Amino acid sequence: ACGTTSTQTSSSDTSQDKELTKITFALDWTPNTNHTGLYVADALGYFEDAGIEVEFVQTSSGYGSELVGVGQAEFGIDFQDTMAYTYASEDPIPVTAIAAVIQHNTSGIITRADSNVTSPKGLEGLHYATWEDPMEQTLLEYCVEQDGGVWDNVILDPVTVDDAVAGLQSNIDAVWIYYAWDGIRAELSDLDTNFFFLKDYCSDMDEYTPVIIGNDEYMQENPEVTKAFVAAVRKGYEYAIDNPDEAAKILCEEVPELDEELVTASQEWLADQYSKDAPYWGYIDEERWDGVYDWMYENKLVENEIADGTGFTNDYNPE
Amino acid sequence: MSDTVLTAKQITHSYEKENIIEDVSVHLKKEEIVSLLGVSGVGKTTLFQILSGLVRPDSGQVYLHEQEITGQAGHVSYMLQKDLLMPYHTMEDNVAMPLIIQGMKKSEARKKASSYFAEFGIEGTQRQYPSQLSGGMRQRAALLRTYLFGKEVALLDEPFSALDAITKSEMHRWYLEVMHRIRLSTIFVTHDIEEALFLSDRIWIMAGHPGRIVKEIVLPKKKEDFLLTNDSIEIRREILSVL
Amino acid sequence: MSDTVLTAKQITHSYEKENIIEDVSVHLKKEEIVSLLGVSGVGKTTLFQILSGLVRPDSGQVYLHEQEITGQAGHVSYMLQKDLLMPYHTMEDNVAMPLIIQGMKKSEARKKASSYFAEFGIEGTQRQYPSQLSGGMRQRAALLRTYLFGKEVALLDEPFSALDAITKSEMHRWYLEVMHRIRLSTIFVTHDIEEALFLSDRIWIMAGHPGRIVKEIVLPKKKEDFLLTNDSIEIRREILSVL
Amino acid sequence: MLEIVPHYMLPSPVSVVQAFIEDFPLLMGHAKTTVVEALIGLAIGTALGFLCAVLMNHFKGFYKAFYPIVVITQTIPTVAIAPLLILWLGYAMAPKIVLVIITAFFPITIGLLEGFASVDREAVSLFRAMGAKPMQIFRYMKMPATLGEFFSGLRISAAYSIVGAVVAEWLGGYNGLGVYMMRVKKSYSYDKMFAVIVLISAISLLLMWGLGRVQKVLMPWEKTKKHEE
Amino acid sequence: MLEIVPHYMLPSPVSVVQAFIEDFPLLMGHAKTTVVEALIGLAIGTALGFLCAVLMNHFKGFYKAFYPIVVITQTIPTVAIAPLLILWLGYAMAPKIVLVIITAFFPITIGLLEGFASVDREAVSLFRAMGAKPMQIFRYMKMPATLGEFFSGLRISAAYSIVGAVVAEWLGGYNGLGVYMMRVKKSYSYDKMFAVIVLISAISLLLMWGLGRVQKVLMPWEKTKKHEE
Ligand SMILES: Nc1ncnc2c1ncn2[C@@H]1O[C@H](COP(=O)(O)OP(=O)(O)OP(=O)(O)O)[C@@H](O)[C@H]1O
Ligand SMILES: Nc1ncnc2c1ncn2[C@@H]1O[C@H](COP(=O)(O)OP(=O)(O)OP(=O)(O)O)[C@@H](O)[C@H]1O
Ligand SMILES: O=C([O-])O
Ligand SMILES: [Mg+2]
Ligand SMILES: [Mg+2]
Repeated sequence: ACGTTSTQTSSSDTSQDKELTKITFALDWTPNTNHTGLYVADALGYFEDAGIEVEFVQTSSGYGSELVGVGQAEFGIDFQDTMAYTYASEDPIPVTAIAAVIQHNTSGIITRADSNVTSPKGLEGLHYATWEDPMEQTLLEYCVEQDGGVWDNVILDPVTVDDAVAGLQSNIDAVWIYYAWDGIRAELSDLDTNFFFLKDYCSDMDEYTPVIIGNDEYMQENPEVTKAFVAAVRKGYEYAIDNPDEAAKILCEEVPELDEELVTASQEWLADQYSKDAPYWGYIDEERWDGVYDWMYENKLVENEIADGTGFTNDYNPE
Repeated sequence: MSDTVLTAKQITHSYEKENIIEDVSVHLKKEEIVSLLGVSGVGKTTLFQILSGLVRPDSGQVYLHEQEITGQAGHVSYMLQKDLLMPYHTMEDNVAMPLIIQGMKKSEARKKASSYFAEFGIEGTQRQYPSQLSGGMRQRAALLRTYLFGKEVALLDEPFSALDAITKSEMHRWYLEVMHRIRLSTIFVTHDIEEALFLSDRIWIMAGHPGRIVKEIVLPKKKEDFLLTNDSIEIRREILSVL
Repeated sequence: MSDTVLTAKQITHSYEKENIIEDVSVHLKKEEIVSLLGVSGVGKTTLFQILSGLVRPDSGQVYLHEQEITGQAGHVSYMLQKDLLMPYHTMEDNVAMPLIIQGMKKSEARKKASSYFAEFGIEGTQRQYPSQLSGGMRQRAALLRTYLFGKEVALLDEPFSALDAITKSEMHRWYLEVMHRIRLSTIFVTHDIEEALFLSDRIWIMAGHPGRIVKEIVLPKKKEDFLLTNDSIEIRREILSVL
Repeated sequence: MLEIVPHYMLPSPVSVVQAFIEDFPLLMGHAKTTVVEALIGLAIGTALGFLCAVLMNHFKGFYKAFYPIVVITQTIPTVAIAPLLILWLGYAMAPKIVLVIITAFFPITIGLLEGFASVDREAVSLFRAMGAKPMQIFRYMKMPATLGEFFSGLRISAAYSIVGAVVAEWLGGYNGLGVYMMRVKKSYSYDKMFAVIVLISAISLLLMWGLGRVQKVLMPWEKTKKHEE
Repeated sequence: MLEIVPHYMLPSPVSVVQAFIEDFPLLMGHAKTTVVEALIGLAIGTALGFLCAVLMNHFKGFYKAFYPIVVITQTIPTVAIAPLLILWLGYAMAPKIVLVIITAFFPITIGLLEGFASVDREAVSLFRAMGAKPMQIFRYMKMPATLGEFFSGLRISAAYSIVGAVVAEWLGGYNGLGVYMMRVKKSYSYDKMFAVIVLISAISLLLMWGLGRVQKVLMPWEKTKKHEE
């Protein structure tokens, strides 16, 4: 069970009389350890200290940009690759990434241990569960071929696998997952599995996923709130980096439906990943960001070229 | 103002391009009872549907006094050939329906309707549903409901056909009494010549295909023992010969 | 083997804890016509439902010859008080239904049913739906359907009530002719004493509350002009006094 | 390798019961949101379905214009309108209620239309002869005659209402059984997942049972029908 | 800031038509899959719903045992059974058809049950008097008397069938309008998204229209009813 123990929730009882700025934050899906910093910032009063009151809203996947774009949420979570489609369109959704939650793409391919897969080439002859996304297939193809394999030898099964551990025990051999959640979960299960990170086979295509986005108009009109918000979030993630166990407890307390064992283990692993190789948490490297979009254009995933510098800013999250 | 309450002028009507009744012109006088005789399928019910305004005739007009009511329902009391009690209303509500429709408060309408149940031999069935009653009881309830329409003209399509001799003559007596008291004018369909002779002032005989009023018989005013007179035997013969 | 075809022994039945008919014992002989008279609501239809096996009586038994059929439907031809023509079948199919039920091929059943339509004055309505017919035509169709049940006993609940004098006497003649030809035995409910006198061999009078058979009248065998004899006037008086 | 249900996806009944007991307060909190959404949606959907059917039955032009629209509302997948609903109505109960309304009104409208169409024409004649206005014919004849079809539509709507609210909650929100369900599913807590499914079914059955009772009360004449066989 | 629909989410009709024309062969290919799934699912669902209703109407015990199960099938969210269905049936049409069946059978069962329950008891008496066996009573009386309710249930099922197949396709699959829809949605192609929604509605309307025709043919007696007013 998750979140039965009690930790301090609010460290701050200052400024009771101050009007708090209300903000809605659209999560990309159900709350998980990608969001820990946000919940920590809320629970430990970092937002309140910054004069902000945040309401987290759980959404179905794929609405991040839309919900933030239309202004139903001021901030939210989306992914660099999916945002490319709107930036490449004639009438882009007015959202911009303002902080990277995790520096590197922590996704990869999980297989049963008895398949003896250690790299993308190993997928040849295996059944891979595809959700039939052009980006997904193109990137995986790229990795397989970079690794010296032949993409056509990978058998594509068009199925959305909600549970990789379950999927690997059916006629599926390989599933694309996020290591921090599904990978850790697989480690906790009885099933022996192998896993490799995709970014290790496409160093020129290490996308930011997930990122925090904001509504352009709102941010322009409220730069101070935005900065204060990002700063509080950053403080929350920094806390999670330093105190993974405590952070896991906080997340579990805020979202009692979650499985504590999974959260704790996931948090332990993610602590080192949030700001790995970056000068500070949330930093977005311009070259890497633009490189991803260039790569997507070259691989015909988007119809129009996306100008350099599109879609992100570090302005609200300065050094 | 004449004493004619209901007038039909040159009514012709067809179903599926076949004329059912043709050129029917009749009038009904105040406090008169006219019976309509005719073989099955000749068009009696069709004529009633036109007189009641439920069906607009292909041609011809219907007048209530001087007011044209062709194709306008709701001006006369009409008892249809089927009892048509609603299975989802209690007997009381079924009978009280015309009062409720006219805007009387439900509780009051029920009370009024209920007060006639004994006279109609259906006392105690107020809270029952129609499916729990016998055929004759249902017919009496339908007659009572028609009475509660409260119009000055009543069209009754075989109102007593499901009743035994005793119940029927009770209903006859009640009807004649009410007729005079409330100055009601009536046309009714019957297959019972005795009933026609006993109740009516005039008899219309409908025959032919398409149906027309082929004969009108005016009966003598006073009817005490009339049914046993030679006159009446003559009339019976006449009716049967026309039919 | 006796010539009794249908026997009811000490039938008692109640609705809602109230006895409707009590201790009714009757028997019907081969080729006999018995009419059942009684005031509205006395329990005639209830008795028929029991005799036909549709309703199982609270107590008592029904036998067809020596076979007990209490509560078993399907052994006798039964014409219910309502015509109950199905609105979703054509007239032809409605009438042919008993033949279809007995397993006759649909086309054959239709042909056979259809061949009687003229005799019943409903020729040409084969492909129409019941809602397009007059009340009397529907009743005749229901009678024809009952005839096509083809059982040796027929129970007819007011079979001629919606018919005019002419049509009625045509149907009477047809019925008597058929009766003798196919050796049918019949009980029928009527409110028309003349009809009872004309058609029946015996008359049962049901009266009281709960209803019982309070009187049985055996009519003289030959009926030519019987209705005009003094005998018959005597019987009429007797019936009315009992009712 | 293929079992009927893989053991790792099929928690034991004991663990489901345990999960239910353990999370009981949490479940009840979420259930309250969902039930409120479902009931409000069902109530408004019923009223709307009723209104649609009455208007469509009464005005031929309205029928022709409205029938396709009514069908189209049922053929647009939720995900397609969800972002717009959230855009217009936010993340609280409103968009979920709207989705339940869209689900609920349709079976009611169709059921009632069929009922109205099959009303006995002769009964209509009788009421017209009484001088009844259309509203009175409706109230005293068409409506009671159609109650059966109405309840059959309402049964269908009611069966969909709770799960409709749950699915709507997946679109986004703060609480509700749908939010709970997604979370425990993502946490791979199959015992809790089963517990919430059982709860959803139980609430739905309760609702259906309640409807049955209401129908019995509103249609007392059905009791008096003799039962065949 | 809040427009009714943000311009970037609302493609112009012209671009929707363009998207439709451009992707026409692709759309037709996907549509074929979806229509086949929907029609097979609807056909089997109808048969199953029919069977359920007949059995439930005929055997009291079956009714009591089956009614809750029938309701429960409607209250389990698709996502909860989807993984199992895919596990058992693979990614081709089978699991989608099963999901359409689950959706389709319910309104039919409920509609028919209501119809059977409201059958005229005296008509049953007449048929029993003729010596009709239960199957004959069913065939010659209950069924035609209940056709109206049957079609009202079938209308509801049909309206759900196409979109039901579309939603089922989101679970995964090689083709079908649901697969197409997810793809264009992911790439924020609102013009294509609208084009496919319009197509889904159009197919559904066509199906409903066809049903109306079939009903007219199967219920010829309805034509002869005199119209009031
Ligand atoms: N289903 C039922 N439930 C309750 N009471 C009933 C039911 N059917 C008949 N009765 C009652 O039984 C009594 C006899 O009814 P029945 O129909 O047998 O009369 P009947 O002699 O045929 O009358 P009629 O000449 O009017 O047709 C009536 O008082 C009626 O109210
Ligand atoms: N709705 C209809 N559609 C087609 N034909 C009809 C319709 N209603 C009545 N008819 C036909 O009109 C003719 C006259 O019918 P109507 O009901 O007026 O006869 P009736 O004189 O009342 O007979 P009965 O004494 O049998 O009640 C019949 O031939 C009947 O078939
Ligand atoms: O796009 C990914 O979900 O990795
Ligand atoms: Mg008539
Ligand atoms: Mg009777």
